[in-house]
Amino acid sequence: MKARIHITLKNGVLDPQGKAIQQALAGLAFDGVEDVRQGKFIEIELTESDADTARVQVSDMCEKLLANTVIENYDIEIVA
Amino acid sequence: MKARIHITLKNGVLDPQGKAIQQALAGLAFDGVEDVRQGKFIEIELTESDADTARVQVSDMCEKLLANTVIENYDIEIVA
Amino acid sequence: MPVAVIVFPGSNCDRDVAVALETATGRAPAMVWHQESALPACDLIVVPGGFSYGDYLRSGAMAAHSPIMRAVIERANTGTPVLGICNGFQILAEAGLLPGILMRNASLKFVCRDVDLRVERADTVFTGAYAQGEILRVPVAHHDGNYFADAETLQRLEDGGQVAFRYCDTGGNVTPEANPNGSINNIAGILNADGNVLGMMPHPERLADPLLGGIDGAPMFDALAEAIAA
Amino acid sequence: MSKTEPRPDDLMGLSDGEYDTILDILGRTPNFTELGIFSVMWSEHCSYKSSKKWLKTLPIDGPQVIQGPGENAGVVDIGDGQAVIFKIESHNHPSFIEPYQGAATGVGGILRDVFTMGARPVANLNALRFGSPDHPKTRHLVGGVVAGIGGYGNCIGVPTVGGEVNFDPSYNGNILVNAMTVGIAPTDKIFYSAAAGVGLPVVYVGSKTGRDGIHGATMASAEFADDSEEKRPTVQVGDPFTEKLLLEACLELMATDAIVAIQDMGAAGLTSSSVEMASKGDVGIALDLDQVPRRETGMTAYELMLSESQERMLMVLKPGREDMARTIFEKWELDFAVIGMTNDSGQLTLLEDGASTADIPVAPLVAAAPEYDRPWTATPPRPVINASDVPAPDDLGDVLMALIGGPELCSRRWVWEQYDHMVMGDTVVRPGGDAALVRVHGTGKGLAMSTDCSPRYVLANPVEGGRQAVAEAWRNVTAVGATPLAVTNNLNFGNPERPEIMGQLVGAVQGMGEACLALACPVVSGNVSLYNETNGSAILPTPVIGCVGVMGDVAKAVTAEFKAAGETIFVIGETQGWLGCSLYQRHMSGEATGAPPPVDLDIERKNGDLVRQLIADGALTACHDVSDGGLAVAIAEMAIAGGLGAEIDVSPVIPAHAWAFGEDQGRYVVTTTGPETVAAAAAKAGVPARAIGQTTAATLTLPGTRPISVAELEALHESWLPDYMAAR
Ligand SMILES: Nc1ncnc2c1ncn2[C@@H]1O[C@H](COP(=O)(O)OP(=O)(O)O)[C@@H](O)[C@H]1O
Ligand SMILES: [Mg+2]
Repeated sequence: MKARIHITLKNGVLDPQGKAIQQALAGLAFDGVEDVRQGKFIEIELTESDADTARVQVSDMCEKLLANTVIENYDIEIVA
Repeated sequence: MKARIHITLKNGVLDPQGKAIQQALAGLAFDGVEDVRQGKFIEIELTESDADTARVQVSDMCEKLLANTVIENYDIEIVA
Repeated sequence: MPVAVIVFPGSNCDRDVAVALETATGRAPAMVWHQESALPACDLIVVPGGFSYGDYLRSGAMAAHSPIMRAVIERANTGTPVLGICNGFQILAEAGLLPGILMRNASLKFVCRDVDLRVERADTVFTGAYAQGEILRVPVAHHDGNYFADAETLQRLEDGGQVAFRYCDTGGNVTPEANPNGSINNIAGILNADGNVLGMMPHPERLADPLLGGIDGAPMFDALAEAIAA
Repeated sequence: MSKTEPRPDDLMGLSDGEYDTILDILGRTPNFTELGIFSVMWSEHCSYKSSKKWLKTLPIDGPQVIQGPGENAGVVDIGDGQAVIFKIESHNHPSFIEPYQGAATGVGGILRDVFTMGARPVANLNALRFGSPDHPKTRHLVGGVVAGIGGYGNCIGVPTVGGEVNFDPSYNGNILVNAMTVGIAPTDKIFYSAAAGVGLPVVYVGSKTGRDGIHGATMASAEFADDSEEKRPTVQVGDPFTEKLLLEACLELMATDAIVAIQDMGAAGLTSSSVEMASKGDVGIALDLDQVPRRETGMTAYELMLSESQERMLMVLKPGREDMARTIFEKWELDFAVIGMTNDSGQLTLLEDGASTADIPVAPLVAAAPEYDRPWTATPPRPVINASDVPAPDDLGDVLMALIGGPELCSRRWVWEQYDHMVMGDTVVRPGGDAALVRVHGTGKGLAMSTDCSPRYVLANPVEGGRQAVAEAWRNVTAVGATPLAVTNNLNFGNPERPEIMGQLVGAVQGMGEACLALACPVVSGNVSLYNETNGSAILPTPVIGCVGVMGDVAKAVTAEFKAAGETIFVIGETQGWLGCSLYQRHMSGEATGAPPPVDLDIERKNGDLVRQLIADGALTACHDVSDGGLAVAIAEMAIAGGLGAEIDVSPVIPAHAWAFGEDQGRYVVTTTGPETVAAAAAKAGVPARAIGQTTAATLTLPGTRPISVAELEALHESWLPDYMAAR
């Protein structure tokens, strides 16, 4: 199975990267950019073949290592 | 409109972050992790209301700034 | 023979390199703000180290699109020597003046220490004061110094003698242990095909003053001073 | 108003008595925003209510002092029209919850404290205390904190040149992250926070305000319980890039004459910055909250006033300079907003939609801040332990190898190689020795700096431990050849409401004060962090001292490593073999017991003055102070750093293990090519100086040991920390 994980900053948490990208886009004359948020995208190849077990495993990984739940949310998608 | 952009390393490009995560997961006794790749996930809020125009705009942003096409691929999704 | 040092928001080795340049040339370089669209008359352009735009997104990516970079690219293409140190190297790579890219260090950690470098090309405007194969001690200080290029590009670089410096041990051997960041082929610095653009991760300006623990970096500035004075 | 009216259910950490005082001050019930303002202003963090009484006893004066405690940082004259500005500050609680961002924003905060006074920061230091290495959280915390400190300092481009790292189980649930910044300013361009004058514009610059870190100041003043993880959203994310822009923009504006007063927004954000400026300037301030730049919608007055969003400053400008200032900040792509005006009302008035949402008299808000004389009990004295009562080892060399290759004394290279310690091009003495030495840019002068504290001594005897912390910092600065000028301090203790903890604080402050006085090294700034406890168990008392000294000619500086074989090694100072409370004793018995080594301040000063004179005279080739682990460890460190050995040929009258590992204070190991000069100078100064041997090529031989390979020692010394961090 494969897990696709999105890790994004919680609402209200400052996103310096997003802010800087937004300013850079403005500098490149891209108008109409209202907000930019940057997160991480992690893809994990798993030997596990049961989707539910895989999901449990991956959320455990997120809690323990991949996401910093103080400031980040994570979202898991399991694909075949 | 909102654009969701995934920026991932091209095949064949070494991914030190992904490799480190894989090792860390193994260290935490997560078995069965065959591969880990880390990419970026960028969300952009646009004033543009036409999806096609927005897509053109955002791919331009990717080419010019958001992705380094020497090593990265990008994928754009436009959502309402 | 003035020198231009490009300053971006977040540059932080601009003053350090200006000091080394002034010591070598006897003249303070012109500090050029990234928002300028034109360069002053100059015979050498230096893109200094630091964290332009916080190194957010990718190191050097945003700076590479600053207004001044169009002018830098133009001058580079007409033969003006351009030296990019650390973040400057990252910027030149992102701007397409040098091939490849600097990725996150293999250790994933910032690394600040002296390293040994082997001079692979002593026949350039930057390295003329060194001997071929000479071993220099110069500090690195970076998080993203892991040089990568695809196989074809790498072949072209090696075949064309575009590798200027490699990380080595004190005996000059190019070993994995001597590689501070995982760079492919221990590459620490590369030249463009014409040899007038050099990007390097180590900081020659940091060991160009005997009080700071070494002067192996000074000959680079002396060579440049001589070249542009001629 | 009436004290019989129902009270709010949540007094936001204020006591009933404190709430009554608020009723008296206002003559009415405070609204939610007002209560929040009182709560943060009267928090331990902002009001120093438990420690103030004792802090007042510290010596703060000296001919060199331009500004002592009370401003954002201390200011000390270094001659030639320049001043050094420095302070240390804790970010303990946030760093435990989120190590990377907690430590990073700690660095950001202390940098602002220094550049808000007009200084360009030139160096950072950090004093770190972690739990036991085998505690499950420790590795993660070490990794995150070090990366966070580096992440911020490296990006903003200020070298991180020194600090300390220690491990002890008492920090398992409560690590310490103390960050210090040293800056330099022209003495005629120092900026203060007093907003003197009415009708002056109050200007907000920097990042926008968000809902981050609300009530951080009160969090920093509360004990941790098991639910501390719930407090997570109060952690802020640092943006060192914006701080770099803010630094450059502020310095650019400071070069003009536009600024009347300036104050960074640190703990308690807009509240404490505006109250402090108004109170010091004896004026009122009216803020129009609608003008505050914000990054989230729907923020309330309470949230705007209490947010601890980072990278922000508040300034009071001369009227008419707003446009010029705006141009500078806009060039640096920073927010700039006129958000209020000073007036003669004496009130802090907040307006929202044109209507007043808070109105508090400034003077009593500050003056009536609680000050407690908390009950305290002195730490009972411990017995003096005789060296002969501490077991001798089977093999001295094995103990040396264990100590030097263990968590307490191993090399901290893994830490400081993650810090850019060379940027700015003036780091003359890098981390790894005693004090770091940073050249004053464009001159031949230098500033030496070090942070120190031995918490196990403070626990054993707070007064002696307080003295020792100052003496060791002073000694480290002396060991490179600099003259110590002044200190900053960070008092990290447990819950002051417990008399025995309060007694530690009282004792430590007393000892610090004595040492500062005797060593002519006054306290010019500091920070107090209390309630460092988890579930009722306190950290070791940790009063960290940051000392800064000046050196006229950095070319004369001496470093710790042996320079060449065949030089004579001297010990300066008396070796009696004090093993009580030593690392050796703890290594042998598992516990540091008994009285700590006494610090004789007169001797300390005499010995240090001699060493400094010898360095100035060019008589020494290497110098290292003797601290944890005693002579054997000091000599081994010098050997490892220089890649050379030593042959020590004394036959001590005291037991060999006490000679090797005793932690007697006031000592230095030095090397010289002119032994007669050193001996004569010492005799003249009345300081014991004993030649104990010679430097050699590659092995170290101490009294009673086999020759030990220095390469082997080095491998042990260098490998513990990287191996520990790589293990899982
Ligand atoms: N957290 C840290 N950051 C930077 N440097 C550090 C840190 N911890 C220790 N060091 C450096 O390592 C060296 C040894 O530290 P320490 O053993 O505390 O010295 P000392 O015993 O002389 O006080 C010093 O140069 C110190 O500045
Ligand atoms: Mg020391």
